[in-house]
Amino acid sequence: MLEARDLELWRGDRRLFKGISLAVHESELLHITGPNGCGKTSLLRVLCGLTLPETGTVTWKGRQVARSRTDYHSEMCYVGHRESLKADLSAFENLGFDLGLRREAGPEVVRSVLEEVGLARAADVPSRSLSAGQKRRVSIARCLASKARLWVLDEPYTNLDVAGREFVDEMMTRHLQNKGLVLLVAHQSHGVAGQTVRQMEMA
Amino acid sequence: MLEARDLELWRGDRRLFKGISLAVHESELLHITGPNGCGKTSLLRVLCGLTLPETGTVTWKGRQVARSRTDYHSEMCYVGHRESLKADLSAFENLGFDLGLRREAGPEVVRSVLEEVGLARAADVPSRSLSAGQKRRVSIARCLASKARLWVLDEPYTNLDVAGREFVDEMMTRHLQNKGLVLLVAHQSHGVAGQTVRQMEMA
Amino acid sequence: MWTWIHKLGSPPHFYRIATRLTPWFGWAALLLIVAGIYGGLYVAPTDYQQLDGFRIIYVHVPSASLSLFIYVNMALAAAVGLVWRIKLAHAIAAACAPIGASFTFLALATGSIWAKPMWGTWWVWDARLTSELVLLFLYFGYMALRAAIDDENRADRASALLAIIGVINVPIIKYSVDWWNTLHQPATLSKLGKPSMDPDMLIWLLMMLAGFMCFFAAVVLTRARAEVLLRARDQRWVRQALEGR
Amino acid sequence: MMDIPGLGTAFVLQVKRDLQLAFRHVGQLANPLMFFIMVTTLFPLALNPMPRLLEAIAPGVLWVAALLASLLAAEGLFRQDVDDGTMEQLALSPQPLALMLLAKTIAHWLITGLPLVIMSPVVGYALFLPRDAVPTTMIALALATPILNLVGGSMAALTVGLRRGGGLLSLLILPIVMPVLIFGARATDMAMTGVDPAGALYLLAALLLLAVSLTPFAMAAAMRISLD
Amino acid sequence: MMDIPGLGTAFVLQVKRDLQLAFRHVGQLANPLMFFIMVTTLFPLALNPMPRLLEAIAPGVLWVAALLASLLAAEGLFRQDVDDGTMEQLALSPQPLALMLLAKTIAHWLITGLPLVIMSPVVGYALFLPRDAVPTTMIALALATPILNLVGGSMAALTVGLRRGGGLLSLLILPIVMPVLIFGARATDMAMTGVDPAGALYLLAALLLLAVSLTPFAMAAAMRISLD
Ligand code: HEM
Ligand SMILES: Nc1ncnc2c1ncn2[C@@H]1O[C@H](COP(=O)(O)OP(=O)(O)OP(=O)(O)O)[C@@H](O)[C@H]1O
Ligand SMILES: Nc1ncnc2c1ncn2[C@@H]1O[C@H](COP(=O)(O)OP(=O)(O)OP(=O)(O)O)[C@@H](O)[C@H]1O
Ligand SMILES: [Mg+2]
Ligand SMILES: [Mg+2]
Repeated sequence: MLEARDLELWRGDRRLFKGISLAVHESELLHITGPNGCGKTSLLRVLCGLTLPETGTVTWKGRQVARSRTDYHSEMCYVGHRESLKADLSAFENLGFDLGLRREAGPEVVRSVLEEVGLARAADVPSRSLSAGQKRRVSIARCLASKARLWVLDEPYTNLDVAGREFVDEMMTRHLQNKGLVLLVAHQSHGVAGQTVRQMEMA
Repeated sequence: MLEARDLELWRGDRRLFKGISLAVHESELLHITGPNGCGKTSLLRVLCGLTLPETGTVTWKGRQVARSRTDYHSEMCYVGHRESLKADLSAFENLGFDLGLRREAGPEVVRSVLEEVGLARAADVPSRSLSAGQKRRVSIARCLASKARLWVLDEPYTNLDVAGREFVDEMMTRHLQNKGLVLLVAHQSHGVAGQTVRQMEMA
Repeated sequence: MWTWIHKLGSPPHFYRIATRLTPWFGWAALLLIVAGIYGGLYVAPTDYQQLDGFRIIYVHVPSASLSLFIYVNMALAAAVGLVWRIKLAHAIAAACAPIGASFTFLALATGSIWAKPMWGTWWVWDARLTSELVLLFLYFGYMALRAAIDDENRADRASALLAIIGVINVPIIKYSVDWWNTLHQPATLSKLGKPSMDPDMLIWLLMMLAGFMCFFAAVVLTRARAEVLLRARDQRWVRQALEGR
Repeated sequence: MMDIPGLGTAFVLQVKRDLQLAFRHVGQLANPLMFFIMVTTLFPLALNPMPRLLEAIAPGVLWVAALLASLLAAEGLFRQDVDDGTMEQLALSPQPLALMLLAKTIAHWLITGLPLVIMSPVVGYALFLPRDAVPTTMIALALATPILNLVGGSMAALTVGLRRGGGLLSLLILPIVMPVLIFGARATDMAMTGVDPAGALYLLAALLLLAVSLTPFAMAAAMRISLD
Repeated sequence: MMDIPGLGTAFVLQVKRDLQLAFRHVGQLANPLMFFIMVTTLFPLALNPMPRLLEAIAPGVLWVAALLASLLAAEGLFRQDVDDGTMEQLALSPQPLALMLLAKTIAHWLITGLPLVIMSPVVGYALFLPRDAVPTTMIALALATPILNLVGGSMAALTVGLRRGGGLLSLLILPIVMPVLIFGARATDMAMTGVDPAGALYLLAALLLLAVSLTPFAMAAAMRISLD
């Protein structure tokens, strides 16, 4: 479903990568690894449509992503290094807004997702006061609640405790079972089993 | 050398912890663990002197930290969740400034430390363009170069690749051998061996 | 002295003393103000120049004085709270602010009302008027800062610092008339301030002043009591104190 | 393709969230208003407070204050959203970015511009602005402040990425904003002198229409470049 | 206890770094200056540009513009450092925080205040300020702008923990800064009317001394509270 062909990207006068092609299909997880600064995050941003590559194309269901942004973005959810939270709003309010742009979901949906990621108690604290791991959990809740087909996760395990990491694994497993697609960047190995899991090493 | 007695801290109307006492001596590493949001970061900030506890005292070499800030801070280095980098300055410039406040160190010292943490190539890129792991490495370089006796590390492994995590372990081992003290918060287990390593679990 | 401060600094003790003192101040305020108003309005002789218009002085001057007096009190309490980390002092400072703001407003309002017949306009950009307005802003700033910080501890310390910095402005406000006069247009106030006041007028003014002070004491103690209760809401003595009533 | 909420829903949601954020900080809410009041109270302080003089400069002070207040507020319109990463998520949402940025700007006007408009009679009074000029001034301000916000927003969207071009761009908007100022002040002036100010007001209205229909796309395009 | 670099070294280092940062953004550098120029050029535009009127309001405009420019700049004085975490590290450095914040404020003055002082003759010329008043105005501005920055810095340190405490900030700064404005404008006024302005200037100098010696500690205390 998601396909990239022959991507090349420059940053300053450095070529980050060249000739990268990849494809992710239904119920597949692609785990991208590589040393710090090799360009994993930059690649994900190209795949999301945030960054324009020097050359190459990204297609979703056969249509160029740059051409059909709305369709693509309605089926994709990106969790980046940053948490993308309004510090003055609570987790509940933040998530409510993000979801509101994506699907009709009442407040009870938001509550229950927050509960699921273990934020029942901290849901109404302004997110500036949340701990690092709690903030990460909000990002993950956003992904979980989005009902997006494609998840693009940049180091989702960051700052999570053991239970949190297990939750992410479990959540990805479920997503794959529901015909979802996952693009995962993580330095640690993940805990998703199955033959639909592939790995890609960047230099 | 570092001793805390009977610390209590409130946030909003929630009591984060109470009656926490701990001591770290020469060549010791104290590894603090606990679930997300249990108050580890908050505890570290109290120990650093950034946050005033509700009750309790922190002493360094027998003197109250709040009373002898300069002495304490000249021997302590804190690596927090945030990277504390000026986005417009390069790693070299950032580190140069931070070191300049702590000890007389020429630019060649700064260069060599950056090289040691694997940033030789990225030393002159504005830090806004650095990758997440590279930013983390700058923080670690700051600690390494500070010649501080006490290291307070809040999840130093975050975003680091395998080589980076090994480097941190090795660096802590060396620090302990040099009679240093380490306070470590990390969800993962660390790779420092020896009997001087203790663990503390927060609820 | 020390033990006394510390004893008074303990919330339950303060609460008990304040509860006992409040009614005294309250009744004293009522008596003095009623007497002052009566004296000011009916007994005091009519001013030969301003006729009866001058009688607003009995509200205007005490409230203007109180507006400054309360600020100084607030800053002192804040300083004590900041230096010795006494929460009660912070509670008192916090209790002062709205009262001070009210008196400042009252001084502004009565001044304006007085200004209309005297100067033919409600408002003039004169030093004293402007600096009184600035005092109102100072109070507002203090209250806004408190309101803007969720964490009580931090709100206490931050607003205390602000109150202390703001004290610098008090002498400026107080002596603005003199300073400004030397610099600029002769103040309209000096004409009115006909220094040597008739003792028959003065006594009622002083009575009003004392009444306002007692009123302030009563209100600030009441507010501080509420504040103390609120802050210690989960402690045992609060429950006892409330049940005892 | 999923069923996503309609444009209207998204628009309202965005406006509501920004208002909510503003109301969370009474400070922010009061910001431009405070600024406006400050400018107008400081002036008499710094000048000889003669009513005749104040009256003569009242329209100037009012308009310059309004202009500065809106422009300065615009400067930070998107900065925080970009810094905390929420703008990234907005750009990745299935809603058109132009619409969302327009919504943000309108929320911003409700917070910063509308209070100016509402307060203007009071400020005018303090500066001895003739009473006849007040209604015209209010209408003119109500038309002009959104233009200022929209233009400022486009600038903000660009500068937020081009970290180096800030000053240059504020230089660029000056010529764009000047006609607004001139027509606005002219309208007040005309009303003061008893001339019919309709012409100046129509011109302002036309400028507003132009701004509303063009700037959202400029903002969105600039923002995507900035996020790259 | 380790040998740490002396106070002077640290001070210079901090000033140098802040200047370096500012020069990295030429835009940011030009901002307050731009603002100042904008205020003073927009005024004649919004008014009937009669030299007599302009001359009468010139000192007021100059001073209000200077005050607003420093005030608005104060807003961002520490915000970024707190947001990106460098302030935390500064508070944990072995150098006294009061000194470092003073250094930051001075760097800030060099970037925002000094250009105002240097530009003031030009602006004064544009507003038909009598030539005799120019030197006095420059001296007064040179004395007043650092005070404005120092006071603004203290208040900024207090409010920096509150995201977007902007309006609050001006509410806090205004009352404390008012005397500076009054004495400054008075000095210009005196020079214009041929009175010796020495008294007002001495007063400004005294205020500056007071501010330099007290505000750093207030700033440091406020910052520690904000970081808590
Ligand atoms: C809004 C307008 C006014 C304001 C804000 C104002 C403010 C003040 C202030 C701050 C004081 C000083 C109190 C003290 O030193 O403890 C004062 C005193 C006084 N005011 Fe006013 N005033 C206003 C209008 C007037 C008017 C119109 C009059 C009379 C025509 C007046 C008569 C006096 C007198 C007689 C005193 C006491 C003399 C002195 O202690 O200086 N005031 N006022
Ligand atoms: N202007 C520039 N000049 C030179 N190099 C640049 C420039 N901008 C970015 N880079 C480099 O581009 C790379 C971006 O890496 P990216 O963030 O994609 O890495 P990553 O694989 O996600 O790393 P991490 O594992 O640390 O998250 C970094 O190595 C950075 O140094
Ligand atoms: N105003 C408040 N009201 C209620 N709870 C608060 C408030 N401010 C902070 N907290 C809570 O305090 C805790 C702070 O946790 P801290 O950052 O110390 O956690 P941590 O142990 O470092 O977690 P992590 O492993 O995720 O980094 C969080 O649980 C947060 O929800
Ligand atoms: Mg990355
Ligand atoms: Mg933490």
